[in-house]
Amino acid sequence: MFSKVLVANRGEIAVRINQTLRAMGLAPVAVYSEPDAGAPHVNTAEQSVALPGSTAEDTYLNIAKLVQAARDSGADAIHPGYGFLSENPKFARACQDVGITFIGPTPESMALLGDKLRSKDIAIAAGVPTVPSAPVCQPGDPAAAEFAEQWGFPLMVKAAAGGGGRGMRLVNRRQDLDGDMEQASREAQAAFGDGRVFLERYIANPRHVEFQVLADAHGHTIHLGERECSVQRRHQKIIEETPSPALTPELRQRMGNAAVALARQAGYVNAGTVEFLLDPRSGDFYFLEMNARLQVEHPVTEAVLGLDLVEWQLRIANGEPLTLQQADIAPRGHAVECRIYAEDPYRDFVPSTGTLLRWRPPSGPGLRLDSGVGEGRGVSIYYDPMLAKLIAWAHTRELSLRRMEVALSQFLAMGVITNIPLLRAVMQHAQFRRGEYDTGFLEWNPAVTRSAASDETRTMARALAAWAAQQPVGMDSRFRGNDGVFRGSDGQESVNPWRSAGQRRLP
Amino acid sequence: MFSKVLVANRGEIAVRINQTLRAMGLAPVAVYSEPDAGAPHVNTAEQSVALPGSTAEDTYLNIAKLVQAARDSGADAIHPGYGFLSENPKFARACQDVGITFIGPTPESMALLGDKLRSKDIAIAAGVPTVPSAPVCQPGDPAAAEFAEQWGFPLMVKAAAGGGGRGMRLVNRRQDLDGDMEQASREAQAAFGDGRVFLERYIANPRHVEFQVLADAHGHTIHLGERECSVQRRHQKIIEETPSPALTPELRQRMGNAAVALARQAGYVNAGTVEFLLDPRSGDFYFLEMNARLQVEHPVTEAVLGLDLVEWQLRIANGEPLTLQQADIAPRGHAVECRIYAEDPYRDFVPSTGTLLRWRPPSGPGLRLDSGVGEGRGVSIYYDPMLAKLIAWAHTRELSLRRMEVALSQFLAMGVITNIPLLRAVMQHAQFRRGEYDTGFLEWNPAVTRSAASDETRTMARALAAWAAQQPVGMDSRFRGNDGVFRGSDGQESVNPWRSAGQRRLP
Amino acid sequence: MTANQGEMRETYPDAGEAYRYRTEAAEGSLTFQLDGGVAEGSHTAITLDIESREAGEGLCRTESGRTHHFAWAWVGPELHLWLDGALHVFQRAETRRRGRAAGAEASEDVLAPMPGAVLEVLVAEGDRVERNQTVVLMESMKMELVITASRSGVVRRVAVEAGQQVDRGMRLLELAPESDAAD
Amino acid sequence: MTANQGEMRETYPDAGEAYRYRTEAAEGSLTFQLDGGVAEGSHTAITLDIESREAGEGLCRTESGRTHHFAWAWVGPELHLWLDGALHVFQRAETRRRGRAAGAEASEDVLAPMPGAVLEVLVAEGDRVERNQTVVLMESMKMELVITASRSGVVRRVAVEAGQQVDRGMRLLELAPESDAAD
Repeated sequence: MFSKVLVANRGEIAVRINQTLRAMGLAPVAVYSEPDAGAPHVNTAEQSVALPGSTAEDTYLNIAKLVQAARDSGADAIHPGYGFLSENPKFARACQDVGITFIGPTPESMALLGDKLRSKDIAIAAGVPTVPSAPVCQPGDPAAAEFAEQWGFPLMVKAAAGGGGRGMRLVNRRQDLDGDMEQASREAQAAFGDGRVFLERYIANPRHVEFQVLADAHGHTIHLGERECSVQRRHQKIIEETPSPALTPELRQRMGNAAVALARQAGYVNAGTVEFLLDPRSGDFYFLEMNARLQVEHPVTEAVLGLDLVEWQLRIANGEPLTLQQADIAPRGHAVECRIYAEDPYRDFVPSTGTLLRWRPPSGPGLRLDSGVGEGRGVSIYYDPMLAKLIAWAHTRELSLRRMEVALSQFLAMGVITNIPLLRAVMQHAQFRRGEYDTGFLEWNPAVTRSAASDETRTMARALAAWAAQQPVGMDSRFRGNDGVFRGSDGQESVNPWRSAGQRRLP
Repeated sequence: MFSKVLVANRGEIAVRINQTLRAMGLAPVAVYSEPDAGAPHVNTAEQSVALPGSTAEDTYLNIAKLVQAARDSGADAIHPGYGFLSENPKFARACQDVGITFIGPTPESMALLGDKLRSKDIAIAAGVPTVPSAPVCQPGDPAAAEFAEQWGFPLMVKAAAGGGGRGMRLVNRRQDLDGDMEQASREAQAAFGDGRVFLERYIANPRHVEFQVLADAHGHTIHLGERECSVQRRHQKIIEETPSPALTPELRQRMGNAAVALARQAGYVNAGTVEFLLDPRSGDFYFLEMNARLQVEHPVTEAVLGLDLVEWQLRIANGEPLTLQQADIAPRGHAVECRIYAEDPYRDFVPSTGTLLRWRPPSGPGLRLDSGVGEGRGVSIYYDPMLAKLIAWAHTRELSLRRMEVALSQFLAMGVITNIPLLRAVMQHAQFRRGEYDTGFLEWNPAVTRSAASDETRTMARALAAWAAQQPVGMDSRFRGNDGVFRGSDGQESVNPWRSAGQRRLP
Repeated sequence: MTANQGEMRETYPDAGEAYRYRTEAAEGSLTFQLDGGVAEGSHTAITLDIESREAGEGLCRTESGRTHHFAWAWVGPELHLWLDGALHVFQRAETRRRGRAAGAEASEDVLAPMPGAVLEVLVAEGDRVERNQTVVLMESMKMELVITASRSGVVRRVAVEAGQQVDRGMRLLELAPESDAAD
Repeated sequence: MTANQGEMRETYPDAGEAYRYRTEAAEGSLTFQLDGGVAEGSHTAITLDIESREAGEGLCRTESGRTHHFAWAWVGPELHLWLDGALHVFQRAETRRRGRAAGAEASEDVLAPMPGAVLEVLVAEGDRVERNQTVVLMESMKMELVITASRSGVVRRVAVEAGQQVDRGMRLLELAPESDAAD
């Protein structure tokens, strides 16, 4: 096994990887940008390397700096987490070149699966259903018109090198086809340096169901069941659960087999996720893409299976055989994950920055928190606004949703605006509770993105605000001796300019 | 099902019961003493009733006040937690008398099992091995001398009404027998109002292994596997784990069957725990006592079985049948629990009081925290000094112990002295890691109760203390706007008497 | 018994009109009463028991016994109140009015509506701009933001440049006061 | 480069002798050097990078790159330092000496060694007590504590009564100064 692993990431996923590394007796090495000095992902590492700079480009996306940091710190492996360079074949290759193990698939697999068209070819070769599409074509191509003729509108134009919604457009009318293709191509060129686009049939209001796959270097591949990720805002998942309320055992088996067949066909090694669109009406499913990395929502799979996916990533990268058999995969209970974002759910999900004046997450039976922040830390504009993930497990779906809802109502976060009230509203929503939802959930239910405070609650809030506005701005007890006397740094008493904020009852 | 349940307890167990009640859609009602105003167990309830007074006697042990609080708040059931009145038949009967369901066994079962001699008779009737003993006898009784003759010294003198080590004495020499019996009888009279004592064979260095039992009101009784609780200080458990490293599958089955037989013999209903002493050399086990309540260490059982014991307590108290069969009980992985106490592990476990200036528990995969405190709260002299319980789960014992050890090293608690370094030292101890330990573990390994800081760590601590002593005593960011300017309660800028404690690098 | 009164305004989650209120406090209990018809809603009064020992955190109980956990903090002139998992933001009405009055007399700023990076500044100092004219392009969280002028006027100052990271509320441009423009 | 020096004493987990030290700080790096042979141990110097943004919390890195999380807080005159899960308590040596010098001149207190309840006070004001004589019985966490006089003398004041709850360090009795007793 490796002895020291550099985690080329930040935030909750770096903390989470550190936890597993330390539990396995491996030393995690953190890297960090200037705004991340003293961040939880550094505190939980055993060693750390500062990366000069603040932007992602200068730090967590800088291959040369990361490889140098790994060499300087003596790391023999690199875990990329998700996002940043996790699916960048150049990074994986740069690690290989200096003899450092990249915890993930081969650069070749990554390049293959990162190309939407080539990955589609693999799916077809593996006998996995894909969304009908036209090959790469130019605006004005007869192939494009022919495809539109066959499948009708609306249809999708997508970037071959795509991802994250860039270079992707919904074409509603025939007369928009050429213009939309041109625009998508320009966007794709700008984003990926590759302007190739293709057309695809549009699946209206699908559900997003994905299968976790594990494959070792000895040809053994299994799946770990599905995750449903249909509650999304701006094409980004915010709530995930397993098992999916949309699958029958028969459908689960077919989709799982398809995921394994596809991973085998791609020669895939390590942990990966095969994403499908599911048409809940027909029960048809279509291959969407395969993510060649650890997924944000992997903890729900861990919760029902009692596995540590990062541990398996490390073992597989170390050449160990995957000792789990498909028959061993027996999920227990139900798990749901909520992504806690610093963003305003009532203002179009605008990111919020500031200082976390309070950060008191809930805890208790069935709850797991993966957090990348702490009280007193700043939330900057530089990186993704996800602060933490809360995972609730219970033996039934109903109980896991209620556990989550209770925990969200107890999640004390102040200083930035968070999406916690939105997540809570979803947990309480009758459609969601019944499991009847698709990727359009937030659009179908705009009330969820409006504040739902009752008149009584508003009056209570006003009363408490009136009360709080009369309180002295206190000093934190941690700067006060237990006797209530304020002391300067020399331990001597000092004048307290505010009244004590300690024991007090109304006035 | 009930609609409102009063939780007649405080601290972590009350919070934990609140969590389950709310997840089940039942309204928890908290009670609280004066020092507990605003405590987490009140914050997490939906309704609350203040109990005038500070001492346990005036509040959480006051049957009349508790029953009145339940009636006033409209609660239809009471959950007693553990400790306080949880095994007091009078309390259970007082609830019954006013038509409030007591979540636990009948008063009759409690009275029966609370009597050490009667519970021993039940064990014998159920065919469960017990420690050989003499019947209740007076100092100077021929029966006492005869028993001593038969079994030799050392032997134990115990109070019939006993518990918690009171009225219990180890008799080392024949000439001490009468004196020790007299002293134990006096103690027992003072503590329980019942001076009856008896003699028992002394089992040297046993392991403490207990079985969780569930029984419904329809005659169906099962066990949920064992917990090993051999790491104790002053006869109080501090670390518990399941499965026990001391049990073979065969022994587990025999002990589990014995636990179920005993519970059946006692006509026991609800969740209970049958405690055994296990002689690790001979493999013999002996019934110790049955605890007629939820146990502090129940979360390790929940972790490996994926059950919620409080949920089952409620269902059983509601008359529902226990739908689990013995064959369903299939533990997965390994779980360990550490009790976090406000006490000094290096000074004879003296309790520590003060204000929790920092309380930043670790979180992440496989971790559960049941906490009854929060940052800024006081830890008073009035109640038990247990602050929280940390539970680590993993698929192997080795990994769960390492997860626990890592989490303990990240557990930031300041303001009171805690036993966290001791717990960490046990997790690192080779004997404990091998699973070779008994109730004498701390006595055999006094080094664990001494600070183990290396010279390098001490020098680092000194350097950081020198650095910290030069820092200004800062003001907490929560009283500062995000622009770094201090403001008074009217939102206007005010003079900051200390330099900002915000962004700063070494001078 | 301590009586008090004030005027506040909610700014989050829903921005509301200013309202006046009166409070009476005695023996751990607070009675709050909306004073004047400025605030909507059917509940205009409430009585709460309030307990608070930690700085910035407390618990209140309604007359029916229901218990609510709350916390508060000042963020600049804003009073952030957390109640049962949701955030409510208030300002003293005076504060807000003062800010406004000052703004009307001085030049007008074009502010960043969210944190992000400036992609392009489309105007220069001294340029005349029309209402709704695009003046700055920003990128934030993979979205492009088009910042337009809220009124016609003359650009007095450009405060940012392309590539710069900006926080929410940061000034991008300054428009000369109306009076200047009119001159 | 900023140079500094001081004198401290560890009081927890192991109470140690006072030691003098020098520090030099520059560019985020601190060099610490024990100054004089008063402190035991083979490591007498260390250089650390220190980063601290939150009040009372930070991270340090040794020259080998190892990273350590730390936090600190003043608890009365004690500096509590949390380092990788363990607590270390320090006092400025001056503080401690001052306290001691003052104590020696005044009367001597018998203090509660831990929090708990007073069971019985076995002496009265004016009583003459001998060294090691039991003066108070306390109960704490189910244990009985026997409090004895640390020297012979006369009880000047009894500060507690049976049944009273006391905190650690609270005065139980006051013995008259030695000089008084000798008179």
